[in-house]
Amino acid sequence: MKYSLLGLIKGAGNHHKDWPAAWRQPEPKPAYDVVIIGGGGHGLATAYFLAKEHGVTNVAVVEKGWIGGGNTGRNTTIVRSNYLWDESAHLYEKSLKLWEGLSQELNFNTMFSQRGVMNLAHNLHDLRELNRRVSAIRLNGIDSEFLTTEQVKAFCPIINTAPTIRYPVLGASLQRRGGTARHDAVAWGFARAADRLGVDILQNCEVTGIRREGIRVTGVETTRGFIGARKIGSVAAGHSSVIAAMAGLRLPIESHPLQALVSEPVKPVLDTVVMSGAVHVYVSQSDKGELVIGAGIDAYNSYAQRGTLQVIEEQMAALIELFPMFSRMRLMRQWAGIVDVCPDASPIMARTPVEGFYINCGWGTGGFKATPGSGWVFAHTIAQDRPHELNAAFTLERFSSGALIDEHGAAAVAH
Amino acid sequence: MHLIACPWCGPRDEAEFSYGGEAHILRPEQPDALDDAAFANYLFMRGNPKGVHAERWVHTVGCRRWFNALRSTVTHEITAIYPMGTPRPDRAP
Amino acid sequence: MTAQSHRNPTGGRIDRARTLGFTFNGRYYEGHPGDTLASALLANGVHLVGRSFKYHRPRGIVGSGAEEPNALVQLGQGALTEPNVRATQAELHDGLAAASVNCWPGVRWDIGAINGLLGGLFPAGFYYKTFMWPARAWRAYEWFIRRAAGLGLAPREPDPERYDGTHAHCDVLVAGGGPAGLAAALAAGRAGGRVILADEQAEIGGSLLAGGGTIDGRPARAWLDDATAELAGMAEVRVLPRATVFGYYDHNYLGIAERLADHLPPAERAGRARQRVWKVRAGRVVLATGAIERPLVFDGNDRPGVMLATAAQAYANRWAVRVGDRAVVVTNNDSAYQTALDLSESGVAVALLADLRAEVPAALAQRLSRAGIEVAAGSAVVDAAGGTRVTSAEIRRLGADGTTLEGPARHVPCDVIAVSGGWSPAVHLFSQSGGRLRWDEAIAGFVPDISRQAEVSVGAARGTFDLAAALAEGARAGAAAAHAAGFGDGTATAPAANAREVIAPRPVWRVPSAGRGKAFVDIQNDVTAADIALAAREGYSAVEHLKRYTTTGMGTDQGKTSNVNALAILAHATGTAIPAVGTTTFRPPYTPVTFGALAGRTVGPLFDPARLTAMHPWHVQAGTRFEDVGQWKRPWYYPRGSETLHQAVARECRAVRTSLGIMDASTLGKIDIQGPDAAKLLDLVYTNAWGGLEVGRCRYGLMLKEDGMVFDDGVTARLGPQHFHMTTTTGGAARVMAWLEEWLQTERPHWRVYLTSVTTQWAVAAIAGPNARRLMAELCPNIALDAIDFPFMAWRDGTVAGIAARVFRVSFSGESAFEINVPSSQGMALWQALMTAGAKYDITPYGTEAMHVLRAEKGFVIVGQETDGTVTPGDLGMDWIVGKKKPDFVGRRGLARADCKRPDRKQLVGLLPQDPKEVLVEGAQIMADAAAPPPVPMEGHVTSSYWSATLSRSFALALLKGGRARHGQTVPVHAYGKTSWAQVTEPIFYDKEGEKLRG
Amino acid sequence: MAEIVLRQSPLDHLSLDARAVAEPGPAGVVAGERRFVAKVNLRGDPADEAFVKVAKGALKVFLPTTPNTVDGKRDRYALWLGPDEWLVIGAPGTEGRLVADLRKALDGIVAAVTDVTEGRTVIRLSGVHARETLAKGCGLDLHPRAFGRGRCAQTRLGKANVILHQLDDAPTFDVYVERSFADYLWRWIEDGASEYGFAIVAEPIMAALKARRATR
Ligand SMILES: Cc1cc2nc3c(=O)[nH]c(=O)nc-3n(C[C@H](O)[C@H](O)[C@H](O)COP(=O)(O)OP(=O)(O)OC[C@H]3O[C@@H](n4cnc5c(N)ncnc54)[C@H](O)[C@@H]3O)c2cc1C
Ligand SMILES: NC(=O)c1ccc[n+]([C@@H]2O[C@H](COP(=O)([O-])OP(=O)(O)OC[C@H]3O[C@@H](n4cnc5c(N)ncnc54)[C@H](O)[C@@H]3O)[C@@H](O)[C@H]2O)c1
Ligand SMILES: Cc1cc2nc3c(=O)[nH]c(=O)nc-3n(C[C@H](O)[C@H](O)[C@H](O)COP(=O)(O)O)c2cc1C
Ligand SMILES: [Zn+2]
Repeated sequence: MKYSLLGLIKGAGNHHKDWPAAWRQPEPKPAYDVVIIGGGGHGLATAYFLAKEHGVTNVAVVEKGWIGGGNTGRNTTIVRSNYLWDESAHLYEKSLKLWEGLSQELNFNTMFSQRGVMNLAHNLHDLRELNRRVSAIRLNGIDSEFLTTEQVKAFCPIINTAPTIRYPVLGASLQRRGGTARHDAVAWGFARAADRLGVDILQNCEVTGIRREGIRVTGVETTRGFIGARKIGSVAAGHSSVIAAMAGLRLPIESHPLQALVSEPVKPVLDTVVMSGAVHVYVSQSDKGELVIGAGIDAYNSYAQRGTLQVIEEQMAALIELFPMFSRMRLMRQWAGIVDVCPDASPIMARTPVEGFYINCGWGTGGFKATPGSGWVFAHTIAQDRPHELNAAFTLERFSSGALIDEHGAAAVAH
Repeated sequence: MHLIACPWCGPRDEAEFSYGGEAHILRPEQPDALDDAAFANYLFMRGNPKGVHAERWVHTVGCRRWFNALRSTVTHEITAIYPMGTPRPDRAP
Repeated sequence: MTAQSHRNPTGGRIDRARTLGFTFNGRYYEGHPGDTLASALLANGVHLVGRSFKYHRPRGIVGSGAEEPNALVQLGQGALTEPNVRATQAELHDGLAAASVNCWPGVRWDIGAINGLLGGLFPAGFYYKTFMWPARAWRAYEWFIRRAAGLGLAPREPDPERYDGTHAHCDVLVAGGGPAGLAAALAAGRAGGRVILADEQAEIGGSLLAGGGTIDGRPARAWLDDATAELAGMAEVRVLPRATVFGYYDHNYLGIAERLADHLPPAERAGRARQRVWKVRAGRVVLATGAIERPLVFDGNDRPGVMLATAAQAYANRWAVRVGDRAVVVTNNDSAYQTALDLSESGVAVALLADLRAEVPAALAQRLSRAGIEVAAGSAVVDAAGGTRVTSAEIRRLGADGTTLEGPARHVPCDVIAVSGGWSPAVHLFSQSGGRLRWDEAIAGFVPDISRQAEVSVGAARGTFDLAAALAEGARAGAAAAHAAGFGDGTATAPAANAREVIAPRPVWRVPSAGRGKAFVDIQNDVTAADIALAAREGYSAVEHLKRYTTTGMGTDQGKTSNVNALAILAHATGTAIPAVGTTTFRPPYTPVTFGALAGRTVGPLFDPARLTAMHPWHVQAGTRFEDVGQWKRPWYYPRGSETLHQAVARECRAVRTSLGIMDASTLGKIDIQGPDAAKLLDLVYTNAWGGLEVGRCRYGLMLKEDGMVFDDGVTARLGPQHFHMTTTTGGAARVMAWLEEWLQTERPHWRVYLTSVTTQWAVAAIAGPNARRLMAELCPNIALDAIDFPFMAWRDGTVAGIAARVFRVSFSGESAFEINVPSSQGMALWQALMTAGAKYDITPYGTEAMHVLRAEKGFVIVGQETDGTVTPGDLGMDWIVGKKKPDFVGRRGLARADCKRPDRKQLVGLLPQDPKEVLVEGAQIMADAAAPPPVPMEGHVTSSYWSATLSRSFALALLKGGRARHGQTVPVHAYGKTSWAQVTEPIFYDKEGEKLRG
Repeated sequence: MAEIVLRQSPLDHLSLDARAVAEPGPAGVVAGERRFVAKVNLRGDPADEAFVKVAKGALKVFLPTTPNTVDGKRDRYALWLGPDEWLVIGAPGTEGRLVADLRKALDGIVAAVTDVTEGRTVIRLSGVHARETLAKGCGLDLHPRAFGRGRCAQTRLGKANVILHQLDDAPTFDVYVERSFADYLWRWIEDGASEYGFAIVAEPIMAALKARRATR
């Protein structure tokens, strides 16, 4: 049943009794052409595009818990494509273009809100880096602007741009096409659309092993039994190393907690996304009214989705430095996700030495924005058994050759 | 805020320490002898286990000594602290 | 002049001797010390306090404490305003001003109520199904949606109040100061342990404050007074009222938010911190956080006047407030019987108690009937009628399985419906600690099961509702916790108390509907039972999906009263058992915590240290503009009069090139390296060879990461055969120190080398320019200064202006230069002496900007500006510094990887803009083809770009693909819509032979 | 031209002396700067008998081997910083001698002697609320059962790395801080202590107060 205002009006007449399940809850089949491990946004998008773009519909997405319960369901929802290196810029821009029509494509309102993403510069080094990025991004055909301090103030009046603060705002870059989206809706929308195309979404189905014959995969062991597959795509974010180990691979990945928090909901007060590296905070306001605030990763490896107090304290200090008026707002909830961090802060979407085993991981702290794009190129990679040109550089081999795609943003070093 | 028992200074807040990643990754005696893949294995590839992790810490703000720890990446419980250069206490030698 | 129409003349824990005036929605009311805003409003007969989130339905006060889902107000005005405060937790003070949130124009007449009429259009998740056409219109829809959502208003001014934070340690932390917590604290305290007892309320006592009962044969409240007095007398016990334990983190680390001044009128808060966050490391934790009563889910259960039974009871007993004139009590368990009696005693006519259970407890029923209260067994309230206040309750008999209704409807007029749907132990902190829960059928609630940290739950928090048992549990836990820390023998005696009847609830999660009303589950977020059923139908049947799809439990109360009802209704809808549905994850904070309190004093001037050099006061006096480099404040340039940056820098550069400049170079990192293996360490971490460096000389070194990428650089001097002095970049000092220490301790533990940071031991003034040596000659009698005795890249000890100094002949400017290191305390004296003596050469202080220009003219790179973690020495044209014959150094193998050997890597070049007046934008990109449409292929970028006063033209450094082979080419450089052309050159523009700096 | 003051401490610009009081009265916390205290960093192997013996001979002070303790006399003592690292403290102006004596004595022994007098300054903090003031920014357990007289620790205070040394049960603490952070830390302490009543005392008074307390 198509979602529409008309449908809602009809539903109002009969207590909304007729809305069908958004996706089926099927029993696992003995085998599929492709098994996708991980029912996050990336996995579900991969399945959707496999079916839609490549006609591969005999696909299962196996999810150990509930779909969207990983990082897809716990991120700060920032979407942008203002990346430095060509490889990244083209990939994220493809993704951003997909975002721009996603609600209609999926017939599910993902609330993609292009309210702009602003990155603040607080010292001369920041400013240089910012110029470098903006210049590169614009030449790549992606929108990006430089804002002076006064323009920052005009665009977002509640930021403290006083020159007297510890790290004054010296300028900013702005990508107006960037913004936020309703994270859960992305998972659900892809799930529903994939389901319509015949994809089986298997929840509460944890992959516990990968079966191989020689160097070829033959299927996955799960808590719901063995499921055969000629091709397996691992899209397990924080758990990528665990899955890879089942296939006998080691990855250049470490899993870290990344924290976020929300305030109590208030009426609209912040109409854009503000990010600051030097003062270390990023914040936006959700449509429901909470301030959504992101932190940095905890230093240690962890699979526990637990928050810590010290990170939140630092976060609040940084927030108040930039927005002194938020001091009397209150923390409503804090949480953590487990992100898979690559040494060069860029993802891996590639074939592996194990035949039929593909990995999509390493999105670290920033892969939500890539959800549609990642699914799109990964579906191509799996279906064609070779990468699309947009993900050709995001290989495992780059760690041997040294052809890294370093998106750390130049480290803050200076004489 | 983990509570980490520095072998010298005793239990201190995690904020006093720096994390050093996976332990027992020995720098090859002759790096030149490795091929690119083997070198990448040393430099980048990590076990990243879900469960007990042998890892390195340094008491940065305190005595500046490095040491190893076994810590669960699931519960964060620290079950052993042991000197650099000694084998994992939970594995047979 | 208002009367507290519903305040009883006696009883309660309020101070009638003082009257406090306050306003709500602009109207003046009065209350007393001891009141909360909620109790004071109710004392004045005010029930209607706000409008609901989605449907804007009139809403009242539901609870009496932290559990309150509904009565949220905007507190205070102007800079002191605070949104979404629970009226039940706001202590009354004189002059308090509160207003309803989320309604316009007012709480009685709210335009948003139209949403209620259109309610059918807005089932759970309706927004996912619409607002998609046309695609571009979303931001317009969103504009309206955002304004409709949200609750209160964010402050618009900086917060004038201060906050504080502190660390604390204890043997036993007791969360919750009810009978169980008090017993625990007493037992642990008596044993001698260090105890912190924190309770979120203004007064310690928990349920004892509102309930009756006897302990040790005396009224419970008398025992409470004794207990608090005894605790106050224990030196090692700290009792914190108004202190919410909000988070239970790993390794027994807990956060407590203490409200220090919120209960005072603003005038009395001056000078005090408003709130303080305690960060507690506890040996053992006793969780005595009590239990939270659940509402019943029936149609119209959100009308003002429908409230939790314990709340009604607490208002009667603790605040001497009659919550209405005529009440109906509805319960599925024993506890509300006492409520009915207490209400009746307080002067509220109790029309009837409806008990969902067919079999009612005989003894209790008898007591009620003696008090003239009818008990309707097997019955429920199925609808509450009314608008801004409930006017009557519809009572029906329940069928045997609880899903049907029987018999005729009875409409009982009332203005209060007190409900008890059973109890949920407050397992929030336990669950945050990582503990596992278990569903307990007997109490129909989740209780703590398996602990993961050193904690124990006691009393109602673990489902022990009997007072005597709660006291005993508390005492046992307190004694055991103290014993574990080495205090006492682990035993304690508990006071005796009168036993209470057991709870024995009959769970009817959704009271059957008699009509078409809305039955609310999450009253704050307007989630109805029908919404939950819809979500289940649509497949959002995982409890976490249910939460996110319907927003159940996502409000400011985090579902304290609603979550269990919701998951039970979900279980019913999906035919699953409640334990299989499970709970959503409990997360900190228990109740919302002020951002300012979490930041504590780390704001404003204390946000981050500004590191200052010994000469800093001089720079300040000179009107210097500073640059932030890491935490350091470095002089950026020294404007004279109205000079711009550009003018000042040109003047500063000219001074250095033509006469004499002086720079504060104190911030460079400095590491003292001693030991027999010191040279080996340098050989390992630097690319070049160090063994042959003579004492008295220094050398430039480049440090790489293992991947071969440049990491830091600096000059290192040999002070003795086994003694070196290393300098690092300003920003890299701590990193390099840690790097060396790591290599020593983890890879080369047998090497005998000692490292000591001496960054701040030395103040450094660098003087540079053709007159530098002349000035030195005047001030420095004991160092031979000619180029042979004191060659470039050498150091000497001596005195400068009478101050013991170590002088380095190094140059980052390309001029003849001396870096004079003196003990920091004499840095200022040195600087002043140099300024005085240098006056004849017009000695000119120069900042980092001029320094950058000067070094760029020489083609010297800055790590972090010419490099970004992806640049090798070869890329910088510095292959000369990479020891080809060294068998190993950190980064050597990395450099040998395929990608590092590509000929078309980006390499450092110079750029001379075609227009010599144009200073290229730093960061501008070099295009492969100026005519190409986007995406334009790019070949590199400008890393440094300046106006050179010396060359009388602009110039730049850049990283350019295959750049070394492209000298002479002209390339297009682009930034911000402007393409400029520049000629590629060697990256050195001044004194190529280096005669000046050596001379 | 301002008069040239030969030696300046990193807190001189705050003119603490001008604000110092002679009698702190009821202040819960009193503080002042101990300027130019001699500080020498000593490294060596405590298992090396020769090193221990020679160091003791040169210093007239035992090098403590119990972590986080201090050994010595009133104006010459050694703080344990690490298993092979000590901070030797002496009266102002003695650092040159100390370094020379140590270097000479340790000639031929693997050890390192580094003058760090100038790298840090010392803020002395005393009074019934000194502990609470420190607790605001220091995660160490400073309770007498856990810390106490004669204990030292390298730790964090606010956002500065410090060495804490407790001198008596008043309690009195010496806080060693890198001089570039001294301005920050002083302000931090003053802000944190303000609620308890805060008084600044000049150095000689600090010593006198300490002596008086000791005799009580
Ligand atoms: C706090 C936080 C803030 C963030 N903010 C942003 C942001 O603002 N912008 C942005 O672009 N990105 C952000 N990110 C990153 C972003 O969330 C992730 O990169 C992205 O969501 C990853 O999507 P995914 O589908 O790959 O992973 P996930 O959504 O994590 O999905 C992986 C799935 O795999 C499942 N799985 C794991 N192991 C198994 C197994 N053995 N069997 C079956 N299933 C398994 C997991 O349960 C999970 O559902 C943030 C992340 C966090 C944690
Ligand atoms: N139906 C019943 O019979 C019933 C139900 C519940 C409670 N009770 C009564 O409660 C008694 C149990 O006493 P108890 O001590 O276990 O509970 P309690 O309710 O008396 O005390 C709990 C205290 O903890 C505080 N608290 C809760 N969470 C907190 C937090 N995170 N931080 C700080 N403080 C927090 C509460 O404000 C309260 O003061 C029983 O003996 C019984 O009399 C009875
Ligand atoms: C963008 C965003 C907004 C959120 N808004 C709310 C909110 O309004 N209320 C709430 O209780 N939680 C909110 N959360 C947090 C979730 O409740 C939850 O904590 C998070 O998804 C992590 O899941 P977990 O806590 O179940 O592990 C939000 C999360 C995100 C990512
Ligand atoms: Zn230590």
